Amino acid sequence: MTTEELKQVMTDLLPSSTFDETGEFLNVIIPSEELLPVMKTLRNREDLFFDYLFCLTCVDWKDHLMMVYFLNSRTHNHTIVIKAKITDTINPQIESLFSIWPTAELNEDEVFDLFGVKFLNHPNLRRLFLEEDWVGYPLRKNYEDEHMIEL
Amino acid sequence: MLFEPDHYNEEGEFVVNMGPQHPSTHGVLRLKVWLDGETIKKVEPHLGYIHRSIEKMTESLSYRQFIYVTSRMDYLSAHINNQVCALVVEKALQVEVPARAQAIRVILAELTRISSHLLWFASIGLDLGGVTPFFYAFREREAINSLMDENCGARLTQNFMVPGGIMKDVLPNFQQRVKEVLKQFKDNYHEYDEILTGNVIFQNRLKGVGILTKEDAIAFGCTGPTARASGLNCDIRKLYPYDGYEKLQFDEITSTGGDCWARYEVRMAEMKQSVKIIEQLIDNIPEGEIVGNTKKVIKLPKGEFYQRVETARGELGVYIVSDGGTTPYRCKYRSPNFANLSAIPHIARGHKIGDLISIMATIDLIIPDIDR
Amino acid sequence: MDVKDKMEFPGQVHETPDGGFILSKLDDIINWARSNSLWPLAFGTSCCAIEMMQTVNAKYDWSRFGFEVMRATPRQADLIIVSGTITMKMAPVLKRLYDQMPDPKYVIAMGACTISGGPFFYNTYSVVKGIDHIIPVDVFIPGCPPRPEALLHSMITLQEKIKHETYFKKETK
Amino acid sequence: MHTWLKNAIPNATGLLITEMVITGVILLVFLILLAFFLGYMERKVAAFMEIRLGPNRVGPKGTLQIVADTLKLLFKEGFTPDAADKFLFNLAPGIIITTALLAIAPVAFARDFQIWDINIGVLYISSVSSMAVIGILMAGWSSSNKYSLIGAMRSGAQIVSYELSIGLSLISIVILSGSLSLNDIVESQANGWWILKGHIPVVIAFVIFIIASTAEINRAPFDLVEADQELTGGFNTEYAGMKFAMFLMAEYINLFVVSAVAATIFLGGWMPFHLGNLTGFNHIMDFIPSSIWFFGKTFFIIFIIMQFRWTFPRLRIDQLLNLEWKYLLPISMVNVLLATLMAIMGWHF
Repeated sequence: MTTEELKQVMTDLLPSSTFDETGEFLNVIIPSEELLPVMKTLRNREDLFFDYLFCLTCVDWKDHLMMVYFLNSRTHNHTIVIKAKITDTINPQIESLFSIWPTAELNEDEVFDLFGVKFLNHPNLRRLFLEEDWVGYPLRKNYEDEHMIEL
Repeated sequence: MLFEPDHYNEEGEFVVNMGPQHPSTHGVLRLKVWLDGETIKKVEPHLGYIHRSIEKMTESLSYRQFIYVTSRMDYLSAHINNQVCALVVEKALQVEVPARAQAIRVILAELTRISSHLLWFASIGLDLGGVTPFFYAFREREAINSLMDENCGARLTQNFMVPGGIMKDVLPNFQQRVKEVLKQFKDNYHEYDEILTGNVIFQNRLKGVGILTKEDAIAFGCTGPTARASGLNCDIRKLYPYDGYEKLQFDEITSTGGDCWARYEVRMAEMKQSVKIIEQLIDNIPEGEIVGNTKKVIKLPKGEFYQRVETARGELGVYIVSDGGTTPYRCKYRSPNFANLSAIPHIARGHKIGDLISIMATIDLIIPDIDR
Repeated sequence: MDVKDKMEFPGQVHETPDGGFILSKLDDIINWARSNSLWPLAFGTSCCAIEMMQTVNAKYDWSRFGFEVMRATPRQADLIIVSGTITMKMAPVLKRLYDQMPDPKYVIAMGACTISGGPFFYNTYSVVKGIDHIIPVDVFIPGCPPRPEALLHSMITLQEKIKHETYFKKETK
Repeated sequence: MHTWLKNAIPNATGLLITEMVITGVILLVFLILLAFFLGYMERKVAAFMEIRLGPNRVGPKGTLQIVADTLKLLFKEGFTPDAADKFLFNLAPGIIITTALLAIAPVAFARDFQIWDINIGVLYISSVSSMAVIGILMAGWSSSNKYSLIGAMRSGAQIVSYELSIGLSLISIVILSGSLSLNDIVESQANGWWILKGHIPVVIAFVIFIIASTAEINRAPFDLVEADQELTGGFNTEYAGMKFAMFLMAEYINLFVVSAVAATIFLGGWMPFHLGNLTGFNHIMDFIPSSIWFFGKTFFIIFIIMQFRWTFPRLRIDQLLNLEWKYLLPISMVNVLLATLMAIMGWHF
């Protein structure tokens, strides 16, 4: 599918989604509550069939957190970027995608570790890289650490 | 058993920690393994023993500097790691890379791929208990490293890329040296087959072990030789060509077995394809500039950029969010090993301890690339 | 502290500068054995480990000096070559490995990361800035990563250091 | 020497004890030197296989390398983990090295040069050598380490299974030569070694014996008990210093013992190379001392077993047991039947 068709599909699917086409791929920004049903449709519908989640990360925009999901379809070979906006930065929460793509498990652990986003219905949410008793989430912009020597 | 010696748990399972210091984990991966006798019931990876906060560092490095930190991520594909960073900056700035720089980049990248696969060959022998292949493979690796040393100034972490091209021109005898290295590799290739491929014990250790189906490979996001051994066409050099790969003739090696043996065969055949690529280029390196038109201080336009390359282990992506400044606002590396690792707990279940070693050896993990 | 002042030795004691002829010869033999049989622990965290493996290979071949036997278990190792970055999470493991080794034990810090954190000195939250914060180091090798020749040189330097150790000799004050 | 001692010490018991002590000391010194030599040989064979030089700095051509290693291990901290069962932990290396030493008693090193001429030598060797598993189990269990425990359990399964094949392959020669005494077996090869006589059961038995004895002494490709890459050292993970050196020494002595037994039973031991009734040729061969024949054959087999180690990858535990129970054991049983048939019909010579 071309970018235009994907845009049409996404508008039909979720009228509240907004688009951003500055980058290489089509970026779709959706509210975080709608994530799971949208993703399920994207994964399971025959003409979309996004079976390959190749990058999952988060960006801290100071006033909100943005989950970024890069989806690709191995059969149709089209790519889409889904962004879910989490406005609550104190106690961010979002649905886990483990049930759709198993690769999300470790990726979500990583995001939880470095950004503090809690994933609901995640099978084994833990700090992946840092010790369990680590204070703070290092990739947040407001992270402070007295041991960190800044250039 | 170096960590958390919790004995039999409530269900009567025997829990063994492999790692962080364990000879077969190729670094500091820690796998918590639940055993029933010799049979594996569950595997849980514990990471972070070499988490060096590269992504946080990158946020304070300029676009010229951040390339070189990535050499330390997947140090066996150091050159290809640098390439992806250079490519993403070029893509954002829309800089044209001179043809000469592209050709040299590709030659060095393929040499890196060969040397990386050679190290994998060495370590698979070592992991399965045969020490001798290690020395055979390192003989050729040493030749490639010396070549890198002469031209780039470093043996392992070459740091030869700049945004827009390469840092220096290669030496005048570069072509001749590359041909020597390739000749040595091709002359000795049959020895690898003789010592490992034809060995019955070795085949029995790998055949039918750790089967990863095509569907699982997609679902776990596996890429590189690991996924291609399951029949998935995922070579970025073919799907999304960069640096002139579209002009080159080479085959994407796939296999349908999905087991350790298929992964072994795919990697062995890939080395030959890399030789083929280099042979096409080595006599036709164009003359001309080596660096495109870039400014001293690079500022990326506001926006988000994603670029992927095929390293020796799979698809490496870099995702850069720029706010228009001289440093990235956020940088994320989509590491091939991280995704490949997530498949291990799934495919190791029900196998023996010895099979876990085979699986880890054929998936070929580089831990600093997982942890970053 | 000084036992000799309180206890009288029955008989005559002839003071010699380094503990007498036999003991110093025995010392030399022990030091010779120790310095020529350094068994490293198979321990590598990152890039430097690859250069360590290159040192094993046929071109550099550290087995010539008797470093051949790489032991996987710290109990049987004499030497730990810390090859690669040590992170905050790895630091307790490294300390534990060091503690598990029986005496005498030696440490080589290989590469810039182990000396000071190297390329990961600034703006990182998880890297130990030099392993001498955790365990005592005998020989440092700079480089990122150091060449195999540098590793061989460091091991020969360590051999020389061991040859001046004392097992029986009195400490000279 | 016996008569000289008899004159010096009239008391029979005293004589016996003195002789035993002298033999023991000579044997121990000999075996320690042997273990040194085998260690050096192993490294040089490894270097030869791996296109490198091997030890060459310590002493002339690196010959003192193993001496340095042993001295170092001797002066290293002797270490017993807190959680270990201290009595068993310290006893295990002793047991392993004792069984290794015991098995050497009936082997004839040269013509009429034997420590103990026992008339059931074959039985004695196979029974004593299988006792090593007790030491390994003890070491693995008492270390209170999970890797050690897995290694010890593996060794239990492995050694007990392969003991069967060793026994059966030895029995086929016993049937053909008609004696359990090692001396008689050597004598029966006066007109040609068993392996060269062209009997099919003997060739099969020889191959099985080499495979099974490699497994019995836990050498690669059957070194699952130690399996560095899987178990970081297996049963000896927690051992340090001299106790570990005893394991190493026991490994080399075991290697020597099985090679010596194979040389004695299949290659004629100290018996020179004889060809049927060619008296002239046989006389020339007799001029070469019998000890050279014995050690030549033994080291030939040691070299073969060392080459295994540096060539083959390791087997998996289930493959290891399959190999024994599904292939080696049935083949050796059929082989024994075949040998019996040959002996009854008188087809052999």
